[in-house]
Amino acid sequence: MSEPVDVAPKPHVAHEVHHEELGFWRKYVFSTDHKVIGIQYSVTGLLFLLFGFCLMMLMRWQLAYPGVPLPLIGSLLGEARMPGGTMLPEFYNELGAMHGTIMVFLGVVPLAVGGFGNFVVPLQIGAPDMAFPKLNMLSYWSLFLGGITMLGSFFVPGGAAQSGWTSYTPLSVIAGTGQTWWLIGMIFLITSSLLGALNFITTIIQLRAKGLTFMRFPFFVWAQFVTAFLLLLAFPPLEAAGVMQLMDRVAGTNFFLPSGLVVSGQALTNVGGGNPLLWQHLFWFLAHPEVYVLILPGMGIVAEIIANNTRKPLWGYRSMVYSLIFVGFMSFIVWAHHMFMTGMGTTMAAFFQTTTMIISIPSVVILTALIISLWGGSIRFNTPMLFAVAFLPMFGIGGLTGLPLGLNIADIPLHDTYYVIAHFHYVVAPGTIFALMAGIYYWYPKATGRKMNETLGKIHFVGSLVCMNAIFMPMFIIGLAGVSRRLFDAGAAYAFAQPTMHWNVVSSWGAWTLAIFQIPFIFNFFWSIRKGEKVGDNPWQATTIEWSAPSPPPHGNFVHAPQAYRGPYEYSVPGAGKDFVPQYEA
Amino acid sequence: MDIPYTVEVRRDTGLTNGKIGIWLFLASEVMLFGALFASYILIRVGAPSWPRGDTILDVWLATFNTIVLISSSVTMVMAWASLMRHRFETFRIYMGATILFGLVFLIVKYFEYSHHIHLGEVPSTNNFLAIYYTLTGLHMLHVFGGMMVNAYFWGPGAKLWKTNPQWFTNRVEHSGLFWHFVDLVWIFLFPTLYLL
Amino acid sequence: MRGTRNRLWLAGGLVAVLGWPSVAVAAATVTGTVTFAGKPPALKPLAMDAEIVCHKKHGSKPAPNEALVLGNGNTMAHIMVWVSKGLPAGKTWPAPKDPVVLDQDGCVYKPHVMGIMVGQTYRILNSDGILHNIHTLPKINTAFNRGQPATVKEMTTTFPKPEAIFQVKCDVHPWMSAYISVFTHPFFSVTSTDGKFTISGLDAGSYEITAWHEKLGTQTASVTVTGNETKAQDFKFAVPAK
Amino acid sequence: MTSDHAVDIDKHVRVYIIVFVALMVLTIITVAISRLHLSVPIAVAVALFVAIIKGSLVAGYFMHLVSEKKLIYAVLVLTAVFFAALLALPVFTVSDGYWIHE
Repeated sequence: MSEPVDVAPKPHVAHEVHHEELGFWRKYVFSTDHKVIGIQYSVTGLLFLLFGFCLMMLMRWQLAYPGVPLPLIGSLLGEARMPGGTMLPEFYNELGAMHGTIMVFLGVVPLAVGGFGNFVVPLQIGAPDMAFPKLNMLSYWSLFLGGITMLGSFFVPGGAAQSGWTSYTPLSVIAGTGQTWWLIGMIFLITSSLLGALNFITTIIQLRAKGLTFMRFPFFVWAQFVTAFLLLLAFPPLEAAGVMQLMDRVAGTNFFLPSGLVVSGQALTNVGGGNPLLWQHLFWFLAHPEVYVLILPGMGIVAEIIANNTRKPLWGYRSMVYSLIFVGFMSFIVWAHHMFMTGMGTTMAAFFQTTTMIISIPSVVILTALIISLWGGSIRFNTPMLFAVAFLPMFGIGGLTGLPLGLNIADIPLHDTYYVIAHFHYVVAPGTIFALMAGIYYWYPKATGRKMNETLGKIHFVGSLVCMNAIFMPMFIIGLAGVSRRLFDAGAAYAFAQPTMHWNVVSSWGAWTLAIFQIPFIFNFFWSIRKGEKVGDNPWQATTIEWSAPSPPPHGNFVHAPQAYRGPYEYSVPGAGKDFVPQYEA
Repeated sequence: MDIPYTVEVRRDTGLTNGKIGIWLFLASEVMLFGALFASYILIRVGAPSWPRGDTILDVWLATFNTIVLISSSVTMVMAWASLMRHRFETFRIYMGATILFGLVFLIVKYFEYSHHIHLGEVPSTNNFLAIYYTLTGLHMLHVFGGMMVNAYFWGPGAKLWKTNPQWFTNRVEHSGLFWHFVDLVWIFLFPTLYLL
Repeated sequence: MRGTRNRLWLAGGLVAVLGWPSVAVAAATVTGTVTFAGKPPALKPLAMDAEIVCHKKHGSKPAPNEALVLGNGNTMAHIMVWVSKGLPAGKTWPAPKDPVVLDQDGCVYKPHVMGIMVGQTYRILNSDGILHNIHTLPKINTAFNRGQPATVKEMTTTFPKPEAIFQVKCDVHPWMSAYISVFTHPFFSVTSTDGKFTISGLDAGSYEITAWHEKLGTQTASVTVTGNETKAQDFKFAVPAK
Repeated sequence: MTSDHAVDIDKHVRVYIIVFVALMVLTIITVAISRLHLSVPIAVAVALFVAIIKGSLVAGYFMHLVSEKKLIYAVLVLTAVFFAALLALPVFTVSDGYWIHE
C-alpha cells in the first residue's frame, strides 16, 4: 500500500525542500507528519472499502442468482470456493464475515477517524502536528499489519473467518483456522485504534491554538473528540474478549464453550463451563459504541460542509455539542439491545430498550439542527454540499428504521432479518460513506492545492444516490417478509421467501451499477492531483483555522502559529465586510 | 519542528502531553482488565462449584511476589524522587533495583507455571486455571513491558538527563505511573485468584 | 495432500515394477460369507418426511434402516472385511486410479460402508439436486466439512493418512450416515446383501482377517494361504445376549 | 509533578515509606484472614475491601492522585463509570435470563 506516495508527496516537495531534509522513506512511508499519515490512512481505507465492496458484489451475484455459475470471475476463484463458478456456502460465509469486518474496521474507521482525524483535526485546532507523532506512525502501521493479516486469512486452508463479523461463540471457537487469523488481525486493529485515540484526545486538549476554547471548536473536532473516547474505552473489552477466544481456540480453554456441547452428532470432549453469551456482551460493549464511531465523524464532516455552503452559522451549535457528548456517554449502556433474542429477562430487556429510546433523542437533535441549518441559507450546491445534504435523509431513514429494533417486542420478529441489514446499511453506506465522500471533495484542495472536478463529482453523486437506494430499499421489503440474513441462497430453499427473490435481483443490479458510478470518482481522485483546478488556501471561503494554512500545508503546518478570535461559524455576520469572518482573523 | 508541551506544562490544563497520554492509556488498561474481571465474575457465578485458589495455587509464592512487586513500586517512586532531587546516581540505583525486583517476580512466576504444568494443570483443565493463566499471563506481559521501558531509561535513555533533565524526569514519572498500575492490578489479582 | 498423493503414485509404480514376478505368481485369495445368527430384530425405517424431495423419491414404502441389511439366508450387507495383520512390513501398494464414489441419492449415502486407499480420489456426487453437507468425522485425517448446494453435482477429496473406520454425516439431514476406512493396502472388501467378500492378490503367508459391523462390533480370524490357493473364511454376527 | 520543589520532595519520600509499610501490613492481614476460611461472601467482601485500600494507597500516593489535575480526575471518573457498567450489566443480564429459573 505505497499508494499514499502517489497522492500526498508531489505538492509537499515544494514546501519541504527548504525544510528539514528527510529521505524518501522517512518522508512518505515511515513519516511522522500527521498529514502524510492521514493520507496513508485515507488511501488504505479507500482501498479496503473498494475491496470489501468487491466481496459484496460477489455475494450479490449469489443472492440474485442462487446456484447459477458466475461467468468469467467464478472459475478463477478455485474449486474450494466456486467449483465450476457456483458459490459454495462456506465461501459465501467467508465473504459475509470478511465484508463486515473489512468495511467496519479496515474501511470506514481508518478513513473517518484515521484519515480525516489525522489530516484535519490538528489543522483545525491550529496545531503543528499530533501530540505523539511517532505513536501516530506506529498506530498506522499496526493497522496496516492487521489489514495484511485479514487479507492473508483468505489463503489459509479452510479459508477466512466464516462466523460473521460478530464472530459469535461457540460457532467461532470450533470454526477453521481463518478465525484464528481474524482474531490476531483484530488485536492489531484494536491496538492501532487505542494508540490513535489517546493521541487524538491529547492533541485536542493540549495543542489547541491560543484562544480556541472548547466551545469555539468546529463541530468536526468535537465529533472526533467524542469518537476518540469511545474508541479508547470501548475497544479494550473486545481486545480482552479476543484474547479469551484465542485462548479457547489455541490453549483449549472454555471461556465461551458451554458444557455438553454437541457438534454434528458428536459430544465435544472439553470440560465446558463457559458462557457463550459472555462473548456477545463483550463484543457489543465495543460494537455499539463502534456504531457511533462510524457515524459521529460523518456528522462532523456534514456539519462543517453545511455551515460553509449555507453561508450560515450552524443552528443550535451548543445543543448539538451537548447531544454529541450525551450520545457518546449513553452509547456505553445500550449494547444489549443487540441481544434481545438471547433470552434475557423482561427486567433487563426493559432497561436496555429504555436506554436505547433515550439515546435516539440526541441523535435526532443533531439531525434536526443540521436540517434547520439549511433554512434560509443561500445554498451553494457544489459536490461536497450535495453529498452532505444527501446524508441527512439517508441517515434519517437509517436512524428511524432503527427504533423498532430497539424495542424488545418489535425486535424479536425483525431480528436477524434483511430488515436489520437495510437499517444499518442506510446508516453506514449512504450515511457515513456519503459524509466521507463529501469530506474528500471538501478537504482535497487543502491536501493537494487543487480542486476535484465538479462535473465528474456530480455524476458520481447522482449515480451513487440512486444506486444506494436501489440496493437497500428492497432489503426492507425482503426483511419484513421475514427472510433471514446470512442465508447463502437468499432463502431460495424456502417457499415463503419466493415472492421476495426478484427484489434481490434489483438490489444486486443496484450494487453493480454503483460500482460503475465509482469509476468517475477514482479517475477524478488521481487525475485532479496534477490536472485539477489550482486553488488558493481558502477555496470555499471557510472560517475554520485549517484554511489559514498554505495548501498543501508544509511540515509543521502553519507559517505563524494561528490564534482563534471567535466561534467557528461566523458566516454572513451583519455589517461585516465579507460574508464570512474567519476564526483566525483578528 | 518540535511539539509544544512535551516538557513544559500547558498553563490552562497544567499538564504535559505525556502525562495526559499515559493516563489515557491507563484508562484503557483499566477497561482491558475490567473486561477480564467481568468475565471471571460471570463464569464463576455461572459455575456449579468453584475451587478456593489456595487449594490449587501456592499462596506463599504469591505473597512473596506481592511483596516483591510492592517493593519495586517503592523503588520506582524513589527513583523518580531522586531525580527530583537531582541525584542521578541514586536514581540509577533505585531504577536498577526496580528492574531487578521485576525480574525476580518473573522468575518466581516461571517456577509457579512450570510446577503447575508438570502436574498437568494446564489452561484446558478447568475454567479456574483458564482464567488464572489468562489474567496472570497478561499481567506478566505488562510487567515485562514495564521492565523493558525502565531498562531503557536506566541505560541508553538516561542520556536525556544530560541534555534535558526536566523532560527525562517527566518520562521516568510516566513509566513509573505504568509500573504502579501493573502493581495495582496485581494487588487485585492476588486476592481474587489466590485467596478466594 | 496432492503432494503425498503423487509420492504414493511414484512409490506404487516402483513397487509394481520391482515386485512384478512375486505379484504375478502370488495370487492367493480369501473369500467367505457373513451371516446373521438368530432372529433379526425389526428396525424402524428412516423418517425423512422433513426433506420432501427425498420423501417422494422413496415412494410409498419408507427408506429402510441401514444398520442391518440382510439377504435371504440372513446374509449380511455393509460388513467391512480387511487384512489387519501379517502383511509384509515396508511394502507399499499403489492407490488405484479410479475413484471411490459416494452418491447422495434419496437422502441416503450409497454405498453405506466403503474402504478407500490413502491418496485415492474420493468422489462425492449429489443426485438429489438439493443442499447436502458432507461432514467426515475422522480422528487422524482432517475433517472434510463442506456444503454441496443443489447445483454442485460433484466434489472430490482424498485422505492423506490411513485411519480405522469413521463416520460420514450430513449436517442437513441427520439420518444420513455412512462409514469409511482408509487403508495403505488394497486387501479389503465390503459385503453386499449376498454377504460375500473376496480379498485376493495376497502373497503366501498367514494373516489376520477382521470383519466389522457398525453396531455388532468386530470379529477376527487368522488364515494361512500358500501359493495361489483360495481359502474360505466365514463370519457370523449375533446380537449379544443382554 | 513538575510543580514540586526539592523541599516537599523530602516530605513525599517520608510518605512513600509510610505507605510502603502500610501495604506490607495489609498484605499480611489479607493473607492471614484468608487462613480463617470465612464463608465465601464475607471472605470476598473483606479481601476486596483490603485490596481497595491497598489500591487507593498506591494510586493516591505512588501515582500522586491525591494532588492531580482536574482533567485527570475527569478521565478517571468517566472510566470508573464505564468500568462499573462493564462489571455489573453482563452479570445482571445473564442472571436475569429466564432459563435460570427453570
